[in-house]
Amino acid sequence: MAHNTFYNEILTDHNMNPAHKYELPDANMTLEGVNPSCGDDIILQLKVVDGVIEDGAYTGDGCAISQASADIMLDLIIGKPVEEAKRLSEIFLRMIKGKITEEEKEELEEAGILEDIAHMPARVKCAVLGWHTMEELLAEE
Amino acid sequence: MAHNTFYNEILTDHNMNPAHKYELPDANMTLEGVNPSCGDDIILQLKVVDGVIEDGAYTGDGCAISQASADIMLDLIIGKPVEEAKRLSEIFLRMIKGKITEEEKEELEEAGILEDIAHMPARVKCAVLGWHTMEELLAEE
Amino acid sequence: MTDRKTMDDQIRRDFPLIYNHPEIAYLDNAATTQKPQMVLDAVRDYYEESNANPLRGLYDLSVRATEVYEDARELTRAFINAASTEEIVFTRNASESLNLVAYSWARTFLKEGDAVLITIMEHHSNLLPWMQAAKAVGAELHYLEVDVTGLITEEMFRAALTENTKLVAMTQISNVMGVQNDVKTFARIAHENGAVFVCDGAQSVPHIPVDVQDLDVDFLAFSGHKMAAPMGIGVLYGKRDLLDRMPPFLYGGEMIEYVRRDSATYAELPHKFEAGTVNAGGAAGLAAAIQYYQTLGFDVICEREEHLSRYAMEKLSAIPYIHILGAADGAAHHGIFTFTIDGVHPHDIAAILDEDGVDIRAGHHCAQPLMKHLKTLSTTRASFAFYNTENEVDRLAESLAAVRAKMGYK
Amino acid sequence: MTDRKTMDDQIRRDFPLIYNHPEIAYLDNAATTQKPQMVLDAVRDYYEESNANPLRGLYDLSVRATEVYEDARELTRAFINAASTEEIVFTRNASESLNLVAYSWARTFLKEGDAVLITIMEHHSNLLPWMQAAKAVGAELHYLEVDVTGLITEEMFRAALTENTKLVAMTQISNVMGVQNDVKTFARIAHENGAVFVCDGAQSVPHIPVDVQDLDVDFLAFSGHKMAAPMGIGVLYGKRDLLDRMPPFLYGGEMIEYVRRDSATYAELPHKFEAGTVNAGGAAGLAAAIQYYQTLGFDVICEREEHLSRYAMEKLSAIPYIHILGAADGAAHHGIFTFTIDGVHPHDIAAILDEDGVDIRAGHHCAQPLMKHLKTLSTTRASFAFYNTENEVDRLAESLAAVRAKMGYK
Ligand SMILES: Cc1ncc(COP(=O)(O)O)c(C=O)c1O
Ligand SMILES: Cc1ncc(COP(=O)(O)O)c(C=O)c1O
Repeated sequence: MAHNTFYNEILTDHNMNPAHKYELPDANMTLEGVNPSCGDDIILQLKVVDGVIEDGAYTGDGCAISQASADIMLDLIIGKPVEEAKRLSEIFLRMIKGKITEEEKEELEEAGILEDIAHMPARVKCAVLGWHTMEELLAEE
Repeated sequence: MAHNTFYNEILTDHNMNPAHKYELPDANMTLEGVNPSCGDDIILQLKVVDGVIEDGAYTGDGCAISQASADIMLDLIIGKPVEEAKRLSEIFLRMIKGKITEEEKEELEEAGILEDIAHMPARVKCAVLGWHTMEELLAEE
Repeated sequence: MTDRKTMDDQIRRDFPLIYNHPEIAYLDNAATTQKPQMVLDAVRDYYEESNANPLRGLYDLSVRATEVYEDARELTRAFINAASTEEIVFTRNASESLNLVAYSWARTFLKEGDAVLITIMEHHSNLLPWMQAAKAVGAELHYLEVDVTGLITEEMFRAALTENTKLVAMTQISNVMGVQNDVKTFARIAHENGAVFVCDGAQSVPHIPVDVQDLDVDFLAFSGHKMAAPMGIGVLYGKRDLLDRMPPFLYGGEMIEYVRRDSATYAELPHKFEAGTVNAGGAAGLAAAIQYYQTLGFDVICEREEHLSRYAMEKLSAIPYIHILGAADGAAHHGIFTFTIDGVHPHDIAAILDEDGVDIRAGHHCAQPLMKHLKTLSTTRASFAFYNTENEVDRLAESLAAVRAKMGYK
Repeated sequence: MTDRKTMDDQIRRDFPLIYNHPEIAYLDNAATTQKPQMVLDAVRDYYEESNANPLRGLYDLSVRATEVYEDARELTRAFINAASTEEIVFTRNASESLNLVAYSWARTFLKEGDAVLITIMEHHSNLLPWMQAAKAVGAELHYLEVDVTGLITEEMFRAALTENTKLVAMTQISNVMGVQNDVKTFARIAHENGAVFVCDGAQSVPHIPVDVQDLDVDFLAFSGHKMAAPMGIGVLYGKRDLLDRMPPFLYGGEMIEYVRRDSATYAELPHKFEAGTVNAGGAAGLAAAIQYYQTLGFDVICEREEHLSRYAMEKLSAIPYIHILGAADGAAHHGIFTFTIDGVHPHDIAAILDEDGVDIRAGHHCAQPLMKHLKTLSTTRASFAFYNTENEVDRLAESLAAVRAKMGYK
């Protein structure tokens, strides 16, 4: 049951040097997501034009998992159509429940490193915070 | 821990054929004693003249132990001075707690058969009902 | 017959107290049951391998403790077929479960002039909480009367409802007469009348399959200790939309979302109703007990208990001077036989039987209004579980047959 | 030093989970403790030799169960030096004990315009029940503020009281800062002010000798599971004259005297407050835990915990970027160290330590108002019991020292 490598370089790097952690001036969609039980907090901003996520960013406070997961998510979905982002998010959330195939995992690219969170139930909420926030935001369309 | 002989002849006889279970027409003291938890109920009547218990009787409902104990008590105390009855009652109540000498037990005569009630905590209240009622009654003097 | 005896032996071997004490015929199962080895092992195993404060810790041991606890909830959900684990609240016992509903639902949603309907056969735990809640809000407490057989017909139930009846609380199986109430029908009628239906499952869940969705009751309360689990763990099932609208009952750690100086918001179901450190050890024991029940199966449990009931009715009713409360049909008793013997006080009966190693209960069985209604102060009760045997019924009957002679009757 | 190590080994051998899992450094003792063999044995022994429904049965087994249960009460009484067993109520946990007082005492005796004084360092379980009770009766909830060391002086306490203060609820030891409040002095002052004093002993009873008569508190609440006993059993001590005047809290079996259709009278103390089937198995475990404490002795327990506290303070404060809440003096912490590390979220700290087998807690520690007051959202807490060792402190310190590097700091 050792998860010796959970805080690996990809994760810590996204946390320490996030690519998308700033305010997005030309965002046209914004939503705050909060984990009441642990205080994680993310404000997700997207710029969606003609059904495509042209840009995205986030600000917030929280553990490395919640912050890095949001950053990794933005890496994955920026430039993709909304429908594709929703599809990937669905795969990601299924991964957390331990129910995806190897091919699906590959589609998630770096987000695949969060697979083992399934063994850390207390952290699942952290890992999915950004993704749930995005789903809610895109559902608003 | 077998108390095989607890319902012995002395006990059952006092229960089935009580010597003192009736209403005492010339009683000058009457008190009802009740065990709320099991419903035992005794109305004790005494005729006390010049500090001597000249006569006594009881009526009531309850288990064999409560009824026989009252009958045995009256056998013991009728004809005795109030102070002597109080003294015997004190010995009886101490016996139930398992703290008397052999000589003291002999003073209690038949009441000594209730000694083993100490091993049946749920029945202690039944055994002492009559005695407590008498103590209260005599304390009123 | 050999089959039954073999099964007897197999089952009894699972229960250390019973197996190691053949001198005892334990027939007070409606009060509490004995515990199988696997339940005791599960509790011990929890403390030796997984103990930590569940729900909050981020470390492995706390995760394991949480799993044990939440797995027990899922097993419990499946056992009574609740729609969701959010509807399963762990409490200390059935009494606390019923108090939770009385404090949180009844005191919030009942108003002056409303009526609460209970039956005269209720256990004090399904009576006093409603009496007090009714008093607190100015509602009335109505009793549905029963005759000596304990049967409640649809007609009787309809007649007892009024347009003001907003809550009905009823036991599924009486702890005195063993009679089973047609909870499914009564819940439907109560709902048509706009009332919430609380089912006291303390005596039913351990003995018959209970499906809360099929019965469509709004709340169901039961205790682990009456079904082979340890003491200190009980269950409240509640329909999610009702639980959702109810305020918390006990306040403290684990049941909150945000706490500010002057206000607070509360955790999601079911945690909203579980204040303070939970009883994960007890839940582990309850889970094992449910697994024990599932392995044995209600087919077997019901068959055995029904057989014992018929057999006991046959043996007991042959004893002179005995009067058994409730139905004449043994199978209708669900293992519960409450009786009196002419001329012998129930306490003396129990004490004399104790001298023979036969453990039965005497008193008011926490149902004083019923006792009064049936015009008796106190009675004696033998109650069977699936691990009891014909031989124990025989011992009971023999002991009882001798009671009057021992008391000096000729 | 060899003496200490020998003692370490002796003690740890008593705790199966600890002894069988040397890979785990269990440092979340303020949340719940591990259980010694003799406690697990006592629970099992109860179920294998004495299990029945206590208090009512007339047969031997029920008498034995009653003895186990009431002996536990007597041991508990002696442990906190209560005047009488009537003052010892068994509950599920400290939270329930506090809710009992809040429902039964506070909602009965507090009036509009009265004030309840608590401190900002209270655990949610000693905060929310008062917040709700105050709201229900229209009383005010006042907070006594503390600075970062957590110290409450007599002056501060006097200043926080008003003539309307009718109830003071205070923890004896903070579960966040480990600071000990001078409950004896504050109880005296509260009494002079005409207020009732409720002491939350959840973190003190397991760690220091507590004498309720010496402290002269009116109520004391604590949990078995934080002092080596099983989960599911807690204690409320209350002064007899207060308990006597309080209405019951939970209603049901075992807590009554007479029940009539529309009214009831209640059993004597302490049974009046123990509705439904009691947790005799849990009480057996608590009794064994108390005996374990008594055999080891508070001399040894306090010496060991104080030693660990000093040692931990020395090791932890040497780590760069760490900030420890509360006093600078290790001994003032009673084994509780709550801290932050710059740039690393507490949840990540706990998760990284878990990877090293070091079990600590992260979060708000059920004290959100205190966290806010101290201007932090969430912190990390290591908490020691007498069975912890220097070696475990070393493991904690080493793990913590590596956290920032693991998170990518250079
Ligand atoms: C100071 C304090 N009070 C009360 C409690 C509540 O104890 P329990 O969760 O056992 O009810 C705790 C434990 O978490 C505590 O630390
Ligand atoms: C019908 C019924 N309801 C409720 C209860 C209360 O159960 P507990 O004492 O476990 O709370 C009992 C058990 O005595 C019972 O028989």
